[in-house]
Amino acid sequence: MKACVIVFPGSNCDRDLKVALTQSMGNEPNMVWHGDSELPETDLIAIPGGFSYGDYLRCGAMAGNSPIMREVVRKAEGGTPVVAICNGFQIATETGMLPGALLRNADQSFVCKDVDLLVAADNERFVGGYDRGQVVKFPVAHHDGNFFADEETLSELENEGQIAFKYATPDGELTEEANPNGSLNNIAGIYNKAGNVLGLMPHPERLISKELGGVDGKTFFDNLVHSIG
Amino acid sequence: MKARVHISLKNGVLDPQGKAISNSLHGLGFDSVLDARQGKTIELDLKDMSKEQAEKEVDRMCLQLLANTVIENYSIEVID
Amino acid sequence: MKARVHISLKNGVLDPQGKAISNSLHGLGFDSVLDARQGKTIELDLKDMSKEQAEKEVDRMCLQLLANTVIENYSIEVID
Amino acid sequence: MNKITQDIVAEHGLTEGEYSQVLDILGREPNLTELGIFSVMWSEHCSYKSSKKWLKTLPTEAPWVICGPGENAGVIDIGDGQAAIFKMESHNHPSFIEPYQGAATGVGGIMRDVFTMGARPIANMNALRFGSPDHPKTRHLLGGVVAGIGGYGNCMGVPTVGGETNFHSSYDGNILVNAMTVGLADTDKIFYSAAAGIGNPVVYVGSKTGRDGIHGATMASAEFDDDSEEKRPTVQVGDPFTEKLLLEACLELMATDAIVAIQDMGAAGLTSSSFEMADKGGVGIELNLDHVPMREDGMTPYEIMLSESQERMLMILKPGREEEARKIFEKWELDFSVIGKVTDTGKMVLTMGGETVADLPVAPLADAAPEYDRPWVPTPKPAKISAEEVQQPNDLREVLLKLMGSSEIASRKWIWEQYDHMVMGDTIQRPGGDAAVVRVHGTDKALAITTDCTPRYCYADPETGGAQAVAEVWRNLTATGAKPLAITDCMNFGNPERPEIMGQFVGCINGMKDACEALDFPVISGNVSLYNETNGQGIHPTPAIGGVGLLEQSSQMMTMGFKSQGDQVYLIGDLTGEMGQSLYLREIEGREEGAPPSVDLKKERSNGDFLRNAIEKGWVTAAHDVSDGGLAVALAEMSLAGNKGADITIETDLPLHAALFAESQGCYVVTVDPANSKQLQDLAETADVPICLIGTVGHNELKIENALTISLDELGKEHGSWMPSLMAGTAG
Ligand SMILES: Nc1ncnc2c1ncn2[C@@H]1O[C@H](COP(=O)(O)OP(=O)(O)O)[C@@H](O)[C@H]1O
Ligand SMILES: [Mg+2]
Repeated sequence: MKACVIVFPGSNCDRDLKVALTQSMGNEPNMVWHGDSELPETDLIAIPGGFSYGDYLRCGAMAGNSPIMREVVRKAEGGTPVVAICNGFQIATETGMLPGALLRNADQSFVCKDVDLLVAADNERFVGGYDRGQVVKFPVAHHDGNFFADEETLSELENEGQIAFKYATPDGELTEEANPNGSLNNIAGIYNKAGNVLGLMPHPERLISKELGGVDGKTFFDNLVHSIG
Repeated sequence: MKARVHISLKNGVLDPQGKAISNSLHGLGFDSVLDARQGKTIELDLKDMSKEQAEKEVDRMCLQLLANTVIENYSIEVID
Repeated sequence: MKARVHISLKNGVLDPQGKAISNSLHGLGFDSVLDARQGKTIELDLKDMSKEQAEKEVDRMCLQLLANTVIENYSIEVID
Repeated sequence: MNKITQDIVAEHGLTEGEYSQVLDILGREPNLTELGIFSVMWSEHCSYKSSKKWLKTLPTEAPWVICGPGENAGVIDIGDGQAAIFKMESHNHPSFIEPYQGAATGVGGIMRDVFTMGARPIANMNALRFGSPDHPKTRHLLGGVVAGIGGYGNCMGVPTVGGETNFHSSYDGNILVNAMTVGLADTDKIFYSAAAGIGNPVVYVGSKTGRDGIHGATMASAEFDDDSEEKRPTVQVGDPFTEKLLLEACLELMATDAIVAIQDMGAAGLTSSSFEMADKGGVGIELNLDHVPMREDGMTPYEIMLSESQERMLMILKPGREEEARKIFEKWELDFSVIGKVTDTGKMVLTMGGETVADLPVAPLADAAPEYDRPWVPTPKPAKISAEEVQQPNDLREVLLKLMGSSEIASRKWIWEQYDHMVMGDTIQRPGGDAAVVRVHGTDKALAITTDCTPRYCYADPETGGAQAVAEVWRNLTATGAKPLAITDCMNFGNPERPEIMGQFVGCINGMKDACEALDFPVISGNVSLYNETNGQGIHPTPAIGGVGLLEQSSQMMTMGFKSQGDQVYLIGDLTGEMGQSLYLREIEGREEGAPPSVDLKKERSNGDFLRNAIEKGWVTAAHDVSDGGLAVALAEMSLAGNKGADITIETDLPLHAALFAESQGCYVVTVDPANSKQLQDLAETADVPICLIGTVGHNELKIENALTISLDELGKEHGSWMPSLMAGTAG
């Protein structure tokens, strides 16, 4: 399997994503510079976390205008799977690949900790390693992860099974305390309509071994590789 | 010439910063504050051109980069 | 009544956001942009009071919370 | 050009004696630019004039030390051709004036010190001291500092993995913000700052120069008074995004062999960087200031030379490599400009607009930097306070709860959750333990990192306090199973012109020296911050110590949480029952009195070596040192970390409150599987280390016989809620 990781000025989870993908794929992904206008042949595009362009103006806004993103959007429209994590998720909403927007966390602070996530919909490709309704643990680390969408979009996301993950208690309850950033409906990650683009604030690439404190992230990438193969 | 772009959150979009500001103001005893909203201003120095041209140009900048119209409104003021 | 506070960086203070915005606009081909600076606007809904009183009150808010006068300037506009 | 008057000289912080030396060196009057250069080069911050004499006495060598103090950061060998490079630095005054930007630029500065030597930063730490929790400024300062540290470090993508935080009224007007960075490099790819190669180009890279923080270095060396806040000195604004690009660009260029020497522009910017490079290399430098990238119009040579704009570096390149280097910096969208060349004149010559604006001899200026042997008086030794002199409390349970929720011991989770402590994917011990542990990427090795200092001990008895700070660092590294290798220090003190303060400094240094020698734990880098004083009130002497240790096998790392019900709990070391300066005395009796607990460096070493040995053998399931709050607090912390209680029985001749709450040094609590119990005891006997079985790991409460029973829920609430409620303004 071939994968690419897009690297923007200010990306800082690009290496972590590479490590996670390499662990699951057995070969290294292509690291693609934002200024390139063409993508190498690829079965998966991954947009990493970090602070592209310092998160200045709006998180992801400037990266969304990078030459490479036009190509990423085109490939996504053609069905190539895209996983966009944290800053990647913000970039994906800025380009319109995913609906909604990510606002400043409700309590104004950066938050870095493990969170529990309810797997909220079926999508073999991305969450085939888990069961719907299962609770998994990934870390979050962001300042602007407060998901917002207008009511119409929100109910569409809910009704069409486009919500990938919701912040939850370890028992799967969707409480306010379990929500680290004020996201509407506790939303932590969403799919596009076609289901081939996943954006999520939490970082599966950070929990890929026992030494790091958990393996739910490894399951995520193993499944991705297995299903895309 | 100069242009100023005001960007504010659309009605109905939760404004965490504004909310935090009004909470803090209340905490400081400013009870006269009913609500607060936070927006952005971007000031641009531009090469000389006609006012209309400048407005058009800045509007394109807003659509492409400066504002996110999913959540934000913007208005443009050209000053010369 | 309403008041609007404009907050901008003092002259000579580095404005990383402005710098990144102008670079990005250039990258998008907006060559007419010479420089960009980013500021904040805070809109306040206030209980009714006299204009002077409002100005005084908001000024105190700026000094105490809204502006960081070490690096920022502010101006107040009271609208009723 | 301005005539130099006495007032101007005084404004530049030079004494009459120093100024007459300037005249001697030059054989003429300096112009303003030259005077400015002298003033920053001879400031306390750059010249270490009050501290040098004493710093020289610290041990700096060991077989594993590659580069000790003197460069941008210290370097140690961690095997396999790899080196760890680290340093700690203060940003106290700027953080008091503008907490967010002050702390942020402090983090930016220390990271540059590390990556300028060729290392990729892999971990940040922060040692913070604030005024008393109810001081009206504390919340604002704490909130701003933490946001600033996070704002910069998070954006850089370097995890902030730990630190320490104290509160005391002596810091009400002078908070301390000390930041430490640890980086990783190959031993054959370390970059130094000595300029060399006559004719080689001098290159400026990074951000443009503006009028930022002009005279910041002299500000950091002057005492505060009430109107310094009103003066609103220009503070620097950090641009972590640019620094991230600078980091990547520098590392990319460093992978080639184009660089001869490199130095970051820190305090006193272009002045100190160029002088240091020239002085170290024994060469001259010629700079054309017209070529310095500038952010503002009309900057004078004085302003250009003294600007403290951040995110800039100065390099000497090999001849003909300019274009290759320029391409890399342009790819990263950074300024790149050849601004001068290396000369054989031994002089620093600056030109602008075709005119010579400064012409100074390098070596005489550097060699003549003042060095003072300031008068000092030793701090009188306070009397010890024995257990018998402290009344038994009615309710030991209440005491433990109160300590767990006290400002010194309460959880710092509110802080570290605002720091990205996991990015780079190698943090295997997150904040909250004795030391953070970060893997050496792609190897089985890991580095343990901690910062410690107990200022109340240093205030009562600087010598014991200095030794204790080093010993506690060593102990915290040891508790993770790591072999402690070296330390960096950040010496924060009041006004050295007062003999009592100078006495504190000397005392702390002497104590540190003893501990470093006894523990084979050399100092490889450091920083001094003096004049931390407001209206004549000095801070508690605070020699913050940052230490790094090595775990050969990251899988052997130890943590403090109780693991399995039924594990046996042992105490290593002797409880001394000394109550002076304990948190018990302060929090329960409201007394900050007496001598701090004594530090026995021989026992410290044998107890620690024994524990490390036992961890390596795989017998130990949890380990934690005894520090603030004593044995009972250590047990409570282990319970909370593992979410398991314990059943404890302490057999001792001491009164129970002294056994539980005295802050006996050199002690650890460990747990072992009962199957390994005998071997542990045998090893202790062979090593002549005192060890005592005190209980077993239990379920959901901490029980100490004849003293207390507390559920973990209640302990956790006390421990966890103090800082959030302080910051929410709801603290009682
Ligand atoms: N400012 C801070 N930033 C990050 N972590 C911190 C900070 N202050 C304290 N901590 C963490 O809280 C824990 C407890 O700190 P401390 O009481 O100083 O530990 P110890 O007694 O073992 O030296 C440590 O893991 C430390 O790294
Ligand atoms: Mg400890």
